Amino acid sequence: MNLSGVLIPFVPLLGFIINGLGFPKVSKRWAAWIGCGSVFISFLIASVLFIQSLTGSFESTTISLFDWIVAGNINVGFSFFIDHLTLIMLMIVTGVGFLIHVYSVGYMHDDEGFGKFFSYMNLFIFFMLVLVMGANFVMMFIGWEGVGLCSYLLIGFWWKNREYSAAANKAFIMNRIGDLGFILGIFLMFITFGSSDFDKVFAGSSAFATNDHVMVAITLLLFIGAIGKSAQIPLYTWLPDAMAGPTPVSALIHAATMVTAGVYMVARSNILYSIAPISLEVVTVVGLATAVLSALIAITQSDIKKVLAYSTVSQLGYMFVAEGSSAYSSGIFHLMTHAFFKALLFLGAGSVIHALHHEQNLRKMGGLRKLLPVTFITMFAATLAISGFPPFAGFFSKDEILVATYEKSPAVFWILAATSVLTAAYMFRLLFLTFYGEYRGGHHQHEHIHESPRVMTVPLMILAVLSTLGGFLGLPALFGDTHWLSHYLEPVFAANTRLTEHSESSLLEIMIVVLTVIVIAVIWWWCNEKYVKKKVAPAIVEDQLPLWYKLSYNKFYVDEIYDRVIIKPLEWMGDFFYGKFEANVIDGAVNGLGRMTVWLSGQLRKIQTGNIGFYVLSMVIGIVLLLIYGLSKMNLF
Amino acid sequence: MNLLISLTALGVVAMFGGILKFRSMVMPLSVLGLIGASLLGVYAWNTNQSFLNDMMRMDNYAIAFSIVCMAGTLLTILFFHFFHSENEIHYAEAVALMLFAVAGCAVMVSFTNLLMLFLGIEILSLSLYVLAGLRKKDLLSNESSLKYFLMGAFSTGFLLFGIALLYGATGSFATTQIAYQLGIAGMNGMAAMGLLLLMIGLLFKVAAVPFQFWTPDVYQGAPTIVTAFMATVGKVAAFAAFLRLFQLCFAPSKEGYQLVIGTVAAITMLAGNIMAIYQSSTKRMLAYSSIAHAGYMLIAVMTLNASSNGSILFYSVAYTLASISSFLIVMVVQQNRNNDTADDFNGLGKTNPWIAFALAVSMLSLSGIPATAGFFGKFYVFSSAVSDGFIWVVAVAVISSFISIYYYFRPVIAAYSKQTHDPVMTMPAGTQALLILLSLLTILLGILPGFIAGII
Amino acid sequence: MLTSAFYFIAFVTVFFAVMVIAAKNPVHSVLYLVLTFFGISANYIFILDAPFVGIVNIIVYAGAIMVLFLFVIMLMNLNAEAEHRKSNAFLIVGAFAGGSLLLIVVDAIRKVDWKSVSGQESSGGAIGSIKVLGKVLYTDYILPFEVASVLFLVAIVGAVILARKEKLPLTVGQISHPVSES
Amino acid sequence: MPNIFQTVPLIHFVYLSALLFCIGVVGVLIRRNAIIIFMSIELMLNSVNLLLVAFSAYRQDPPGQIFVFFIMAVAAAEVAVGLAIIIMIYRNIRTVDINELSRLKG
Repeated sequence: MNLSGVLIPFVPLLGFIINGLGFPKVSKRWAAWIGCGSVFISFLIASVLFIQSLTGSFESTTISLFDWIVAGNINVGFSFFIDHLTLIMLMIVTGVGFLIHVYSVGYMHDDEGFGKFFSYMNLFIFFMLVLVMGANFVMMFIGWEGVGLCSYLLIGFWWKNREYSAAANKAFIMNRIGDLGFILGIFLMFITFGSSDFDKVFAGSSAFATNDHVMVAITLLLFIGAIGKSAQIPLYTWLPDAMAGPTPVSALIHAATMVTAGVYMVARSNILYSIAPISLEVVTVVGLATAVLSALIAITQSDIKKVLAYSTVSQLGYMFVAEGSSAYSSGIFHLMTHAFFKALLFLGAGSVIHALHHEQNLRKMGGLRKLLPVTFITMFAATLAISGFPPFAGFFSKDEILVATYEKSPAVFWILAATSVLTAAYMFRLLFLTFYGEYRGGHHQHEHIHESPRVMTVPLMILAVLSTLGGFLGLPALFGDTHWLSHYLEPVFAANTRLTEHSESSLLEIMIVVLTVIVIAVIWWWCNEKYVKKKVAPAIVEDQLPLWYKLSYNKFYVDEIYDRVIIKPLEWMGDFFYGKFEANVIDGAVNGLGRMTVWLSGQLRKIQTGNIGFYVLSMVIGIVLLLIYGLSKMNLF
Repeated sequence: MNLLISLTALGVVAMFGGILKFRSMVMPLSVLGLIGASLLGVYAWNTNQSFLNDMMRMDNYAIAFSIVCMAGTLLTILFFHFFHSENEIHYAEAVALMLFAVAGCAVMVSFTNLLMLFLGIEILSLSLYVLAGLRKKDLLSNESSLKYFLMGAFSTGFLLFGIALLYGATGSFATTQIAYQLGIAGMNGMAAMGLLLLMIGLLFKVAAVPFQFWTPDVYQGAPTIVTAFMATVGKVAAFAAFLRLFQLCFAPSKEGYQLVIGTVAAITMLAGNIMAIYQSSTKRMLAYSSIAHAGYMLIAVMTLNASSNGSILFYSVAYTLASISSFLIVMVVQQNRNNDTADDFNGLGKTNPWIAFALAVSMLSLSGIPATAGFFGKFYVFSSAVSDGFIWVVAVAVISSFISIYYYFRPVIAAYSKQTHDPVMTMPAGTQALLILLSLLTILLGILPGFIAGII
Repeated sequence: MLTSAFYFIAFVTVFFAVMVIAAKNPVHSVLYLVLTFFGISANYIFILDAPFVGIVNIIVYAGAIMVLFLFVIMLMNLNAEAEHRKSNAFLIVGAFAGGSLLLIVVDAIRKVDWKSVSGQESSGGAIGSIKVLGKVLYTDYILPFEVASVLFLVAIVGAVILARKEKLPLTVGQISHPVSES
Repeated sequence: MPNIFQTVPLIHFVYLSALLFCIGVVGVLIRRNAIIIFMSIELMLNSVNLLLVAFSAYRQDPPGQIFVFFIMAVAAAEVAVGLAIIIMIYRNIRTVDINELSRLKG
């Protein structure tokens, strides 16, 4: 047990070393076997542990490898911690990670840096596993930094143009701001508890009163870290830009695993957060604002990966709202289902992009349903899942979050519910633009489009099954009170989860089911009208449309009102938030900080005039000031 | 003591190596001698002997820092040997000066009398003034030498004035006596003035703001290998002496001046890191970075508690490893691409993957990214400051080290993410192996810092 | 009597010191500096009862070091050259900075209780004599005395390296750019 | 031993040497000729010597004067190296004006 647990992260590390050192001498074939195989072995070990935990012969354990940092009273062990929450995360990371690895074999097949790609991916898995398995916050931070580094390497993997490097830079800077919060939080933890070990910190926190300012500070600082890593307001804009990397990277890092690290961290520190309700409210507000804002932006995007990226940001907001409402297991539940369907969406998008020879613009897609049948069906399942259509996975997890928020604050519930509608809207828009209607790219290309190889479609299918059935791990009360996941996670969240167990919410759940079905039906109808019948492609201005089309104006009178009253303002808001707010306010603030530093640097360096006389004079003035300061500090002046 | 004698003898041997024309023996003899001297140091471990009327004491602190300085010197001499043929005009003399300088360092880190401190500082400084001007026909080298000399001599004046006032206040140059007298009489105006002026003299030597002016110019103008020597051995010895002086003499009255050092540390870190951003020359950038590192190390001097010695030692080792290898890489790049801006590192990852690896490791370590020695260097320093309640200083330190990531990563990004048409870089045999060794040491210390941290 | 002698010597010393930094001609500066050193030596010998230090001061400073300065100045033929002056603003700021330094030092020291410093038991032996100093130097301070020899080695090696002529072309920086005359 | 110590207060020596020290500092600040600057630094060192000898005499403590010898020794060594540097530069650019030496900056 002990030994096998430790092996989980180190097998991918071995894969990284072999592929990294061997590149480019190891053949692509071997690189693929090593890359996928190492993750698969980790998956197998994790599965064994997981099954043990189901049969009850498992207890959460800390495996200490060695004392790592010993300084004064501070002792940080290089140790791993495995409990039910870790196991769930392990299953997601290794399972989904493995599928994405397999998929990458097909996707990256023609790339020169094939072996290098796999070595980075394995390194990423290693750090991600360290992140979720660390037994203290320092270990978590090591993993945290490591995944950041890999993300950085992989975003910039194709450095064909400057924009990619710029995206990598942006991701880097924004994550550093987050890390700053995290590291200060850890420092504060050391001061307060003298340790960063989970058990000691959580045990020590019970001595604090509710909303004790130290606890609020620690939790808020940690949350700043989560904001950076999980792309929440105001540090979210790096994620859409990070889509410059290869699509499997987007699926693995920017959808399924790394970006959820913040969610994991908050869930892991749930004991701290429960002592600081103020922080929980901050978490809720930030999560909610992010969910709404990015959903609004997603509606108008024309790049398929950008839509998915904003959608990811929005879904992460959901998870934080769940955690802010103390429904940690719901947050983790959504994290899991999201990993399934969002990975699937990205991989599906990747399959489309692959088939279209790296065309990502929705405007140039359409009608791919027949040409890419497997991709279409799996993406369809994922779209239903993310839109929350029962009984797909997303339905259950979203439903749970909605119920949890309703108990806490109806206002949050309604905003979140409206966001769900938006989610369905932009996802179906994406689906229709891609697969329905007619192909809008060149004819020449049209003939070359064919379904991706099996090595890519099989992972899609597996993920589709998971997206469809994954929700049954957490059946809500309505369907017979067998919420397996929340029981499974009970040891971790026991004191905090406020899950509705019984009937009073049944009505609410029925309402949600019915409403969801209706809303999705309406959206389906509307998309069909707009994108199939009217053949509206995004961002084509109305007066470019042919005359006969305008004559049919009256026929779709209702539709137009709908368009004017609801869609247009929404689109306007989307444009506004995307174009003005994001570009000016958020990017402006972040870039401004950077530019100010550079400017300051340019000014400050001017004091190095090169003239000895000036230097000496400045030194003497410095001496005078220092003497005055020092003497007055010693009360002698 | 044996250590000091053997170092001096070694210097004399190297000097005669130049005069009596057995230059080819200079490098091997120096390397063997330095290793031997280090072994003598190890042999004297825990003996804690003091010498000749308590002028110096070879305690573990002194031995540890002497060995760090000697190791730095050994690396510098090796690199010097790689890049300069032994038939060059001042080959043996330069090696001799480095050996004399490290003898000065040994005096500086083991003194128990202010006179010894003064002599040690002067031996080191005079050697460095000359070494900076080693390229006699290079105007930048000339300028760097003169700047260093004039400002160094000027600051020595303040140091001496401080010593004199302290002598006036306490009646002795011996650290034990000074501490004893200050303990009886407390701080009066003269003692405080002496303390502050001594502090100013040492702040100059470690290049803290506002006495940093000489650093970028001197580092840039001096021959790159000499710069590496100054930035590592010189700085480590200066810090060791600084900390030793304050631990031995002024520790009980630290409440009075802690804030002064803390303020200087904070300004130094911020200014060093911010000014580094704008630099196009990597060598000059490293000079500013060394200013910033002086700020971080000053934090340990400020806290002046039980863990300060260990944390400065670890920081010194981490910093020495990373700095020497980064200066060496700059040297390689300068020789191959004729310049050392970030663009000259383009494509290094493709052409010379190992050099790029060493570059990445040393830059990561300098910026304090986890899993490198630099991280723990910062960690120890910061954590001891935090435990003493200096949270604001640590906050400034953390913020400024985040700023530093920006410029440390520039050459690394260039090396890995940009293309080049330039050919594979060539370098003297052995350079690459040593660079890899240094990087592995950096990583090793980043994973197992316990080796060094708890030693003194 | 001694008191007025002290003030006279002090005044003269300070006057010459000011002239060192005020004189336009470098040769004059050297000569004033020699006079300043004489003044300081006079303090040693007549007031402070430290004749040996006073003599050494004259021999080493006034005799050796200043001659070296004079020699270098002559070598460079600087005697005729009128040095460019720094701007007046620089002069004022410099004098102001130096003045405030003086004020701070004086202010800090003024408050010291001097009883603790002076008036210790006067042993009666002339501590400034060669006999006493030699004994202390060669017993208690033998280690610094030896270490100072390393310093001289450095100085010798350094001076030889730097002063020896070299027949290379001038460069600016290690990255060999041609020299641009400025 | 002449009993001067009661007549001239020690603090006057401190004032005198502080004054000389500051004159040296001002000299460093206001002159452009490297040699004069160097001479001003020598003046600073000498004022320290005066201070040490004064303390030594008033305290009846020989080490103060021993220290002075070492300062002289160091000053001599410094002069040897410093003048060598200045000569080296003079050979190359025919001036010792420090304002001419500001290629390294920024």
